Amino acid sequence: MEEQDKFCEYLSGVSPVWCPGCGNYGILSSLVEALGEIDLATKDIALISGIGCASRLPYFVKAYGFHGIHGRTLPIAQGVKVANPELTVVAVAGDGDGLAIGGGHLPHLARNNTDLTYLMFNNAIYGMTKGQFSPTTALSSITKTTPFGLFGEPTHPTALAIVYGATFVARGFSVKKEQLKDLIIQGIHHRGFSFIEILTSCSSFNTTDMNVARIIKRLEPVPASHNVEDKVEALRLATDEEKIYHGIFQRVERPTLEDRLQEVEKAAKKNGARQFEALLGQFQ
Amino acid sequence: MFNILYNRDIGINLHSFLLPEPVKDVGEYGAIPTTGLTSGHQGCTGCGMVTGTNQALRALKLMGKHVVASIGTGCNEVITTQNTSCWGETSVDHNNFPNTGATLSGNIAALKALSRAGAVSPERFVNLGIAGDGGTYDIGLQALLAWIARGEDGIYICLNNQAYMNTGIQGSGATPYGANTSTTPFGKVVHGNQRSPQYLPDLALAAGASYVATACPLHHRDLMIKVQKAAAIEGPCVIELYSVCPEGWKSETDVFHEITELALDSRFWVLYEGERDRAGNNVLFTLNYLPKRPVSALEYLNLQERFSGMRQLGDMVEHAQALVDARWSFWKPVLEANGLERKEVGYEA
Amino acid sequence: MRHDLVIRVAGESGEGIITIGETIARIAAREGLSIVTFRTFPAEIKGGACMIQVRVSDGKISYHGEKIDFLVCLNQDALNENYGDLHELGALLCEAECDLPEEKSPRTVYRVPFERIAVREIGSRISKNIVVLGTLSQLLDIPVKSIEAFLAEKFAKKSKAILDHNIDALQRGIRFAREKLGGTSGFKYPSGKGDRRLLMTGNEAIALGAAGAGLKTFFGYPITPASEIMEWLAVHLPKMGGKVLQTEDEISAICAVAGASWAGAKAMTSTSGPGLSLMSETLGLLSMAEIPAVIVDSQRGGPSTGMPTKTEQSDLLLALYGSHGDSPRAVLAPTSVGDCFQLTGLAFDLAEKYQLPVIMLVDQALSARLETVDPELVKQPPAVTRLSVQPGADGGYVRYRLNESGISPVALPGTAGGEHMVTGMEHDELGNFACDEETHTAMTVKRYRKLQMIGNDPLTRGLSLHFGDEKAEIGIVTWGSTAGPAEDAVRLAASMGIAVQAIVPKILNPLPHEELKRFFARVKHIIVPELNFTGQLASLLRSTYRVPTISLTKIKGVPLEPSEIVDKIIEAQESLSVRSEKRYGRAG
Amino acid sequence: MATVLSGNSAAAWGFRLSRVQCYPYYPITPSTACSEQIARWVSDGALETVTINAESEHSAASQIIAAGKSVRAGTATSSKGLLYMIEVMENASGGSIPCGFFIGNRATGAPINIWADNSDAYAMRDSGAIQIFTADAQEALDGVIQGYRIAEDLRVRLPFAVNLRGFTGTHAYEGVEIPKPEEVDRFLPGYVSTMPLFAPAKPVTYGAMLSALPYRRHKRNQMAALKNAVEITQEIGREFGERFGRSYGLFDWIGDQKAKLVVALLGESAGAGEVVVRHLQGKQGIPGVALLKIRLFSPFPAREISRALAAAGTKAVVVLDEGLNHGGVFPPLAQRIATAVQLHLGSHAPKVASVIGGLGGSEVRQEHFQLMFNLADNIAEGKASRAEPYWLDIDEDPIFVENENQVNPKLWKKWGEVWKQQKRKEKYFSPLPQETDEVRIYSRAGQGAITSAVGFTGAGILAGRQLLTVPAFGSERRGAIITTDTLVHGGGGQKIRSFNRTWDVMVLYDDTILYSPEHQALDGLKESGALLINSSRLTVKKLREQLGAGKANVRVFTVPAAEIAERLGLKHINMAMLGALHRVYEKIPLEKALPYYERHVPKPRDLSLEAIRLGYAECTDQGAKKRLKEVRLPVTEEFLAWRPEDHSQIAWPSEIEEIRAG
Repeated sequence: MEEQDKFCEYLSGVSPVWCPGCGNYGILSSLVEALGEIDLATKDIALISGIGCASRLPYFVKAYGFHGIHGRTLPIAQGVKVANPELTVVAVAGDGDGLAIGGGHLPHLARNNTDLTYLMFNNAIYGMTKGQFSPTTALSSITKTTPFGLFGEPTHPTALAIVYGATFVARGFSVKKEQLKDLIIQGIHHRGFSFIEILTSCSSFNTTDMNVARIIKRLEPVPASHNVEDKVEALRLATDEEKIYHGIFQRVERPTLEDRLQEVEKAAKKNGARQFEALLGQFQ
Repeated sequence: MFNILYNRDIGINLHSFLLPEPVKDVGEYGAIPTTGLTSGHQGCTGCGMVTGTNQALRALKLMGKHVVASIGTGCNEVITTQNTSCWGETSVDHNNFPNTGATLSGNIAALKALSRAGAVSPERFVNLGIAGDGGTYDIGLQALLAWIARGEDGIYICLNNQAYMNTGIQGSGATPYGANTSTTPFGKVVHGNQRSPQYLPDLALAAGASYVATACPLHHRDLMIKVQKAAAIEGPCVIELYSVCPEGWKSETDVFHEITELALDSRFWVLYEGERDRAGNNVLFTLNYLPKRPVSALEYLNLQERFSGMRQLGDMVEHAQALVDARWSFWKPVLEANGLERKEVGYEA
Repeated sequence: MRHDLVIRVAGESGEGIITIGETIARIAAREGLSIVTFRTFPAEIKGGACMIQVRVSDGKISYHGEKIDFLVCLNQDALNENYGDLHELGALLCEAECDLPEEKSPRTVYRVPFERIAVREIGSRISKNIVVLGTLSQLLDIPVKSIEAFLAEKFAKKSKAILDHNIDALQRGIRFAREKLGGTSGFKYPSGKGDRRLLMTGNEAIALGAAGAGLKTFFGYPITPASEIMEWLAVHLPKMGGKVLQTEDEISAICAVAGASWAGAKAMTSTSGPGLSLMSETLGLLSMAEIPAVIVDSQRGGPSTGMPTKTEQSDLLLALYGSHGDSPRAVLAPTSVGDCFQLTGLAFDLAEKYQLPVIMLVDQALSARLETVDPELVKQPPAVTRLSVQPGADGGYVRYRLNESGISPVALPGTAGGEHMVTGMEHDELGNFACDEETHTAMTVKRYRKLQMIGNDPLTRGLSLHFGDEKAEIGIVTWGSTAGPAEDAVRLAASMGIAVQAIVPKILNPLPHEELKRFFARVKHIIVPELNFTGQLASLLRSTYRVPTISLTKIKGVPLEPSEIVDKIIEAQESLSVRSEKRYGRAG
Repeated sequence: MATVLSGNSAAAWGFRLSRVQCYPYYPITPSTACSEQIARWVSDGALETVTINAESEHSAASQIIAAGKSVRAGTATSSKGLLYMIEVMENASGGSIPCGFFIGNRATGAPINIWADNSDAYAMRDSGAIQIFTADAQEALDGVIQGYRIAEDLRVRLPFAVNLRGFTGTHAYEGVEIPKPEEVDRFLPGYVSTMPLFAPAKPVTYGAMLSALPYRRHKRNQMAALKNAVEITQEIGREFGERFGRSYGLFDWIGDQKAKLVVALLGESAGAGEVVVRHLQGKQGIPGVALLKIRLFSPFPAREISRALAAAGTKAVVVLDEGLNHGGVFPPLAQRIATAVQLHLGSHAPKVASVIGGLGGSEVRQEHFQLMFNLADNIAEGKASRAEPYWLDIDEDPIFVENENQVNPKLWKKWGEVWKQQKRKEKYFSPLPQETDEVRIYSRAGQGAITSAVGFTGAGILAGRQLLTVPAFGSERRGAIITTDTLVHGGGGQKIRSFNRTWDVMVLYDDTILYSPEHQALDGLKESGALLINSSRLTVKKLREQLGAGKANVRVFTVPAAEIAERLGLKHINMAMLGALHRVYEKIPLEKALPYYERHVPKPRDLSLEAIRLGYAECTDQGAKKRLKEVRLPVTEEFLAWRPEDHSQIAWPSEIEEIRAG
């Protein structure tokens, strides 16, 4: 199949609604290229998203899409994976969607090690609602709701994921499409919860803080010597002030939620699977 | 831009990879049967320009060509058509000052039209454009470069006497660094011409000329061979002649030979050729003259009073020498290929 | 005439009070008797007063009884707390040292030094409740063999010594009753017909119903009084290949249900008031994206944290309308533990068939109530699954097709050619966001016509309880567990010569309009008893049918009692005769 | 048979038929289209000319003058382009090179202005070239051919320039007779250079330097040669008439033979003048009037004009100049006429007044000619007039002034006396009848309105009528609002080239143009006119409200052109609008026009024709029925009206009562 047709095979035909110059276009094409490279059947892909610019992505990809509600990407995605493990679940959320209202679910998905790939689009602003600050907005930023400067320290999503024990943590940049595509492929192949923070620019509301040129200057690939299992080192890299490291910070193999559920079922059926009637005994 | 290739052997070069066979060697000046300009022109004694024009016309006639010359206003034009015409069998079309290139292009088109109508056979003719350094480097540059860019077949000769001479020695684009002219006087504060000179062959090559060359009437064989090559080569060819001008350079009228030799040996003027194969985008450079003895810039400047002021200032001389050396370093590969290392003339660092 | 006996055992939580009650209930159920229990829980985690009331009857009962025939109190606090509910002719069995309040003394009082027997004679306080059992077996003429068989079962897994130890404690109780208390108390334990009845709590019935209906994935979050549902399923659902997952909060639970259901599995969650409030946004998503889901709400005292261990029926309006915007959902309300089992099955059927969220409202009383269930009822119903389609590779699949039936066939994720979007945003037939006025109107109509279709669906016809005199002018409309006391109240009123008829709709959205309209046509007074302060069902009926409802509300954290309902009936009766002249001319 | 050509294309045909052999060109509005047409012919092999992509007009002219020494050469330019050429033009006239130029006249200088006036031609008048002014595309085509014949005449051998007013001339489309090449070849033989460069046997030198004596003798010969052109132009004009049926002279005398009042001018603006003259002729109280449309401006036929004026007994000549003579006494044409009549007629000379108008694209309208004839009348009666030029359409310095405070006191001090004598005579201002229908199209640049109007013109001509289409636009490429006006005349009889500017049919390509304050689109619409709008949003009812009371009986039409185009996958709506126009303007029936369209609509031809038919069919004046925006959802009205059980309807209590009763 010629390169171009492969790419179109994964497009839904709905044309993206993002502003011109938005970083999400790069991510969309990286994701589609990654899906193409893995040669995933579109019928086996489930794209879950919350509310926000990033969460419009499923409309543009030919797959089973679920455009959920604000902040609830992960719980919905977990429900889908538990119910239908064969599906390749990709959850998509923005930095506000994923860290503010939806922040509470991240530690638990990481703890459960649910086998899905979580792409967090970090443009450090609420884009859809036109320019309010988000958990990752830099301290100095003036936004619609912090006209006199921000009052909270910005969080580092990658660091959070590492601390929460996600078994695959990586950071990509929407402009570095090649590396991003590889990260997504590895994320999908990884058995367990793969967290990929993707720095992206918001051309309409956050051209200062998330300015592509400034990021590229600070961008630095994760040193090859980094041991992907060393959590402390990964944490140091993730929270480095001057340099923005991109690449894979953590990659650990751990039983997934699905494995656990299989074990539970095995244990429950130790003395044979039970039909409905068998359950009535206890009420006699 | 283009890939630079070097021709190993130095000296007069009859061959060109743009031509199937070499051009005719003109031999001794006296033995050449053709005539160029007729007598009666009003050039100053010791004028190098008229000699250059004459040799060019004779070279073309040697090839049996009828020359149609589109000449731009300038010293050469005025002194040869004062109420008469000294152009002999050459047909002349003097149009205006800034449009030598355009006029040349017009005549080329006319030739094309006539040959289409079967009125004339094109190989019989050669379209020649002649202008001075002012008419080429300054007011006529646009027309020249546009003509080259259109890739029309013809020869353009620039008689470079390094200033606007006919109007009384004003500085032009080709005036050397430090030279004193009426518009770049050597004053107490500003010492002569501050501009470092441009070089027409470079401009022509950049615009896409097929063949460029520098020549001087002193080496008439070299000059005439180059003119013949230019005529034979398809596409726009540009030749720049070193025209001594005693009036403008404030030199003795009888030092035409000495000045030219000093110019060549001090490398203020380099005789070379550039042939460009349009398809491969390569340019073959040939060095036609190797200085016989090392001559310092100062020695060259001494014979011309236009440099009298500049000569006193060591740093200006040094700068002039640096310009020359920089220009000469281009030929390093050829010199090394020939095992010649030019020793620096001893002067205090 | 129906013979039943109301026994209440009260004492310190942790002393095995509930075990005494459950043993009596279990034995009665095995003898085919009907059991309805009511129990309270202390707010504290450990300790604190608690009681269980067991009503045993050889007829059909649905209420745990108002007045107590036989009260067992194991400490002074329990006595002071429960003494008021004892029938004047009732009997009291209490710890020896308790002293009785003067003003009212029951006919018979049995004092037994249980504490002394258990601690000193047997040497372990925890077997005190077995001693009480022994005593009761004599006083209430409960066959000792049944008790011993039950104990053998209960401690089968334990070592023989413990079983013997308990048998010994039983015998001591029996001996003490025979020697000291004169053998019998006059309250005769009804004799069973012999065909065994199942005994389970509301929560267990719900869980069982779900398992029976083919539940595949359960997501829940612990909350009193619904936790037992998840606990039961956690043990038994995996046996049937299902999956149970406790999530970090109710929002995550309901979202997981949404995801799982969309992914093709039957999914459910159970919670109480606070949980349902958190889930309201996702309820909107479920109805907008037309995803089937079952949500069980075991109501407790509200609002906010309210009274976690107390019962109330104050989540009705939240269940009906909870979520911003018009978001249709079906609401069911079981009246008994049997209903809990059946309506859970129905909830799954409706959700799957009409692709929308279904909320089942129970309350703490019903959740915790141990009640006998007719075995025939507890059958696995034929599984209903959602209308699915295999679009095939050429695609062209349209998720929200506006067809005549209004139910769009579903391509489950993983089906070739079925790629589509489901979304919380208003969408066109393909699922892409479309916010023009036509699409929104059409799609809202599509979603709300489902309620109309549910109303007309044979599954929901005849879902209302009817009792009392068809020709009575006083009508009672109630829902949920209040049906029990209402039924007793009607019977009580009839015995007092007041004709009352009652209707208890088990489906509250959509309401059974025809039945209710015919009912309102038949009556002049409509009394609406319910356990909430604002008369939620009453105001719903008033706004929907513009009928003058008389609201009877109680928020004491315990169910309504028949006498309270009867008082209201009498009040209505008197006003009827006066007012009817004014409005309808001479009465009759 | 007439073909629809713009002025530029007609000139290009002139060059083609003259078999020009070398055509260097450089683009400049408004004459670019002429060079583009030549370039297209050459690239398609329809023309043998050697073209040169010059890098500036100065080089283009140099190339022409160089090539002109051997072959026939020419080009087209305007405004500043011509000014660049003037530097080299002396080499042509001085070197007797008979090359040809077509000038789309346009304003020059600062401030920059891309519209028409004669300042570029006036700037060229001292360069020694022949200057012919033409009034329309036909004259331009014929002018170029005659130009070469005149210029190459051995008694002349000078360069020539054919001038046509920018936009209203160069961009005006009208029916033009294209003569057969063989006939033109007979009229204009091949060019033979007297001093060819490419003749080895006879080497020549052009542009030699001459000192004083040879120089002045040369200049005198040159002037003599130019003078010869007067007589030769007449000769050749007559011969052209015999061969092609259209004879030309030095000037056209339009109106009464015995005309006491004459207005003289150059070129295309005469169209409005002709209408006024025909209207005033024989009117009660109006002396003889005539319009002197001068064709040959340089060499100026002073004697012939003077003799004509004398023969007509003209008392007053008002000269309209569309250009200036900076620092001179009168503008160029006025100055030439004034001196001519003085020198040739002495005391019998008519009085001359000068009026400046039409600068930078200003329109010379019919009322201006009424003003000028009124002025001429006053002067003829001996009333004083200015020794300076008057100005048209300058409010602060009008020609007639009723009372003193109408003008600035300083001016009154200067011209008070003259104004007092100059009275406005109403008899000159009686309203002019309109024998033509006028259609104006408002569109946005890039929508293809001009293409549709040109098609309409061609179809009209095929249907035996006489049409003229004049687009007007600024320098924008896309999006700006532009107008395209078409004039339809009954056919036979006098050719009319003047707009009345009250529109019979107004076409709007985009309904937002209605709201453009600058255009006030609806103001010019006639009471009995018709309005056609491309709109699927606005219904006829809503449009009527827009029109307001005044235009109650205007017929209003809408056509969903955008949808038609979309349906057919066409990029432009112009074909659909063309179809709709035939529906609105029945005088040119669609059946008659279709044969023309089959050959002349833009590719893809079948889709364009289909769009025309659909435009005609779907154009409606009943008011587009409120088509429910084709609901993508397959649902009925009832479905949308459904609501959940609403038991609180007014009728509800009765329902319980019913059951009670039932």
